[in-house]
Amino acid sequence: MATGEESTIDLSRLPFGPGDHALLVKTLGEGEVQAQLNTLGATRVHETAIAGVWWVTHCNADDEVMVEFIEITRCPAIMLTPQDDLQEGVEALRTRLLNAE
Amino acid sequence: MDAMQLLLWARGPALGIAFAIFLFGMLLRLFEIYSLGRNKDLAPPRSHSPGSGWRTVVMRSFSAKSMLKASMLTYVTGYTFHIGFFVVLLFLLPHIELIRSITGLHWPALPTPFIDLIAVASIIALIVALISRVMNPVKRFLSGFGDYLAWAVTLLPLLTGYLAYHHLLLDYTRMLAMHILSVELLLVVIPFTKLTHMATLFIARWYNGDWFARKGVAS
Amino acid sequence: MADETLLDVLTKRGISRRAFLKFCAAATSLMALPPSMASAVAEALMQARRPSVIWLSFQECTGCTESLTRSHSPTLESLIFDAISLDYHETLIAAAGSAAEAARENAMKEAYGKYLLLVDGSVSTKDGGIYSTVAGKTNLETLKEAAAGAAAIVAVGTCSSFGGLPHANPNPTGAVPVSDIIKNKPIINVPGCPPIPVVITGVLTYYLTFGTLPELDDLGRPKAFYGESIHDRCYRRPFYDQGKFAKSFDDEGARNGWCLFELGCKGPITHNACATTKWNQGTSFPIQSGHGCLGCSEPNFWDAGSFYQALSTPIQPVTAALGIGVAAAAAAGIGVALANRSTKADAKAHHQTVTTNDLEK
Amino acid sequence: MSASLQKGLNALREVMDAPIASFFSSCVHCGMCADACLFFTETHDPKYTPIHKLEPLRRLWKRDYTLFGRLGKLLGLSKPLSDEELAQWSPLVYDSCTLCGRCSLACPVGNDITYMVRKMREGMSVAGHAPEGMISATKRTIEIGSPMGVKLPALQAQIRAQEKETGLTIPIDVQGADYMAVLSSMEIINFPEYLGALAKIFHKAGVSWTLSSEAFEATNSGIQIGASDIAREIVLRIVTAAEKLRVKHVISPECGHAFTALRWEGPNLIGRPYHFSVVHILELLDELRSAGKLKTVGKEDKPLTFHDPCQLVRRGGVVQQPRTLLGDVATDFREMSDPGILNWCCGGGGGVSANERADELRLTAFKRKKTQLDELGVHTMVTACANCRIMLEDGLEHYNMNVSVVGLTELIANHLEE
Repeated sequence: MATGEESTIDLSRLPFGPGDHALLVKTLGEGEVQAQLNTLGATRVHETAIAGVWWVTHCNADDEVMVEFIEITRCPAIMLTPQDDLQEGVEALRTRLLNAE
Repeated sequence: MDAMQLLLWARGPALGIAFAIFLFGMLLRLFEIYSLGRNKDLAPPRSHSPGSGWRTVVMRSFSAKSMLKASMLTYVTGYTFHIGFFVVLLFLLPHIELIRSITGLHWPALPTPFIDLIAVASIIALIVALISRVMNPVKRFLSGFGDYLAWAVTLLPLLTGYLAYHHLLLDYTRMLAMHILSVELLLVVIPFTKLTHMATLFIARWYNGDWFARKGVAS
Repeated sequence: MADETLLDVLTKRGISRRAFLKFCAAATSLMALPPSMASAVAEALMQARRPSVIWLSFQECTGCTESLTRSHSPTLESLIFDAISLDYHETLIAAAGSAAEAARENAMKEAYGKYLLLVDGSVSTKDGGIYSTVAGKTNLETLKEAAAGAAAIVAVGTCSSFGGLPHANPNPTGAVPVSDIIKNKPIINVPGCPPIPVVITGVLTYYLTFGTLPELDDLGRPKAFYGESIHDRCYRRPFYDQGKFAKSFDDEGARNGWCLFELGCKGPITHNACATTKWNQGTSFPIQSGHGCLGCSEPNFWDAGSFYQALSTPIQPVTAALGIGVAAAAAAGIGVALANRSTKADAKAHHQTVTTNDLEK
Repeated sequence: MSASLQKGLNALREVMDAPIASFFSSCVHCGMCADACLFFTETHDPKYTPIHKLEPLRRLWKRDYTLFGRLGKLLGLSKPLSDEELAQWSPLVYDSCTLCGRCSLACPVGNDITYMVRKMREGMSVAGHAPEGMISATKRTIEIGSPMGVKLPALQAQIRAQEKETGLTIPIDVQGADYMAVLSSMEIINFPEYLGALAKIFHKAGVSWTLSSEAFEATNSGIQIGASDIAREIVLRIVTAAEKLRVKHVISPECGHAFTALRWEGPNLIGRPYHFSVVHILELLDELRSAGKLKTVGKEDKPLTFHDPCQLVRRGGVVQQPRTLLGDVATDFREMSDPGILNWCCGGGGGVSANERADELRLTAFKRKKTQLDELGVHTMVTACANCRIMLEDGLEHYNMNVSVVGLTELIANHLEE
């Protein structure tokens, strides 16, 4: 908290026994925010009931879970708009507005 | 010789060799003992006697009070080590499985943390016994290379077993190999040191008990 | 094709930066690296060259190939799969016969010194390796030839890593692992029978990303996946520690998920990632399904005693040895018994009745 | 004068048997036999550790009777026993061992160390390493008939004296009597009252008994020195005389090793069971008492204790009888610490009393008995072995303790109903 340091836990590295995973999901619960990214298959992000504890699930094209992370952060990096996309965004907006009418 | 090969050798041929030498040495000693025979006792034994050879075989493990007082440390370390050693050997599940695979006999195991505690007590008893063997004038006077060798080969299995169970010092595969090899070393050394007592003491106690019993004394 | 960087491939496919970030995060997890390494992975992936890969199959059962290919049909990894240019794989290649041979020659010539050589199956060496010959050329020659131009070799599966089933007693073909033949090339052993698919791709991704070998243990296995034993990461470990063991495969203990030590589990001496990475996308692994670990990622596991006998039991029955011991004891015993009796009889014979004169010198 | 190392080693090879082999295979050098032996507890000298006294015998067993010992001998890895070594071991095997048997009771692996010392003496004696005192005592017994040189006339004089004293006739050479009594020469010379006590008791109890002019000496220095052939000759005298008189029982007197020699070793020495039974005087008194033939009157009022003679109690099994008998004649009977079969030796048995070389060591060892007596604070110490009595009196005098020593049979006789 003090240093604002963020950390990520790779769930696929933990020796879950049967039922442990579901227990973790239940324990952390659901928060206010849910998001879905469609990049190389779906990526579902939601803030758990504990503020600052985010659950990020990357799936592939078949919606099979590839990897799951628990991120302790104000907002998972994957959600933020990449810096370079912003520049490209400006031109894209200008051209889109030009062709709007 | 990587850890796995060492373990496979220890669990395989080495175990056979060790058992063969152990059995050879112990049976040989039985031949050496019984080949000498014993004169029949012509003196009529007492008609009824509180003692017997078999009684002494069991009861000599328990000391008379005054003997206990006279050699308290020897008794306490002796009891702790021997009881500990046999509880660990006979009630830890992996050992029961080993015995089952050779003899077919098996019985319920005791909880592992309990065995672990007893192993520690047994190790401590052995270390105290060594200190006593070196410090006590009589024991030091009596002791030779054989005594210290017997002590070392007896301690090693307990120590390596403890380290293996707690995954200490070496990785488990190598430490388990060390544990099994140390047991094999013990087996091989037994017939050539005072460790033969594990079998011959029952013979000795029977003879001793029988003589005392014929005279009407329970020993 | 082989000199493009991975990023070129991705941008050509119109992959967004977020997609690339997702890809790096997944790759980091795949390589069993801590999530904090994701940025370093991204860094490396930027300029990672797409290595050419040649897959040679020798005395193998195609289990490893199946393990890698089938379970990862069109998924994220397939992207990685596409990222490497698999130039030669006997099973997957469309061509056959001399055309297939030509394809391999060509692949080797083109990326000579730079391609990654993947091998599954052990190599027969007895009688010059005649027992495993393809198109008139023994696997031994093929391996040496292919290894010469390889930048690094990945031995996929216990057969190529440690000799596996063909190497098991009595090993008629003189099967040996790759590391016994090739001494001058960096080799990564990825044992398992078969290895976990994710582990194979993880190792490939690592090499693809960083172009170097991951940290290896004394048996040449990546520590990221083989550093710890199954036992150390097994969720049933508390039961082992308490001494709660299943006695049969469907007794009360087994149903309660107790430790399978008594049923032959070799977890304690087996180094692999089954307990964490698990199989079939993290669904389960042998112990979780109620069966003991076979120790399939360790050398000579086929000869390490019954899969259903506890780890503490001897590999082969000791009854023969006991017999020898008893026989030898009987022979020596009778010998020394006779000697003892004669020594004692001799002493009795030399006994002169003792009188008071015999008490002083 | 033909003792030799060769004969000694041959004797040791001859006596080796399965028990000894099992004992040497079992000793774990735990030192507990030392804690049970008064020669160690009172000197704290490790060389008096009982099992150590058998080191030469162990080496001979190892070299001659084990496969690897024999191989070692062939390869010259082990040194043979030397005469110097046996000489060096003589004080350990004789002076510091009364064959009391306490170590055999203490040994956790059950080694009968006393048995082995007895066997080792078979070799030591013919190797010429028995103590001077014991050799001359043995010679006197063989040539004169008793270790103290007592001849028949001396016995007859004592008989007349005791007949005058008791007014009773002491039968001698009576054919077909039930019991034949034998005496230890110490009783004839030091404690003639024992003979009078017998006369009074047997007269009172109507026991038909006799002495034998051909065999009145009960002691057997043969078994103490460790020469079975000599022991056989000595015990055969009693057996022949008893079988000639056709008695039913022979009474072993108040003497420790005499009981062991006659009751337990005799049949094995002569190679056949006797045609009579051997009964210790205390066993007989106890039988008479329970048969109501031994009424006593009055009790000793001063506190007294009982010293258990090792050969009679621990090595003979006569444990309860002395207590029952003392119960009738004592009000304040106090058991010593470690009573009965765990008793501590008087320090003089097993031939040590005849071995002047051991006198100083014996008196040092007596401190164990002194400690027991000091704890108890008794006026009288009763015992049932003439040799013990002499050794106890000698010790008490040495440490000027005023405790009087009396024989149990004598004590009973003094309390007989008139």
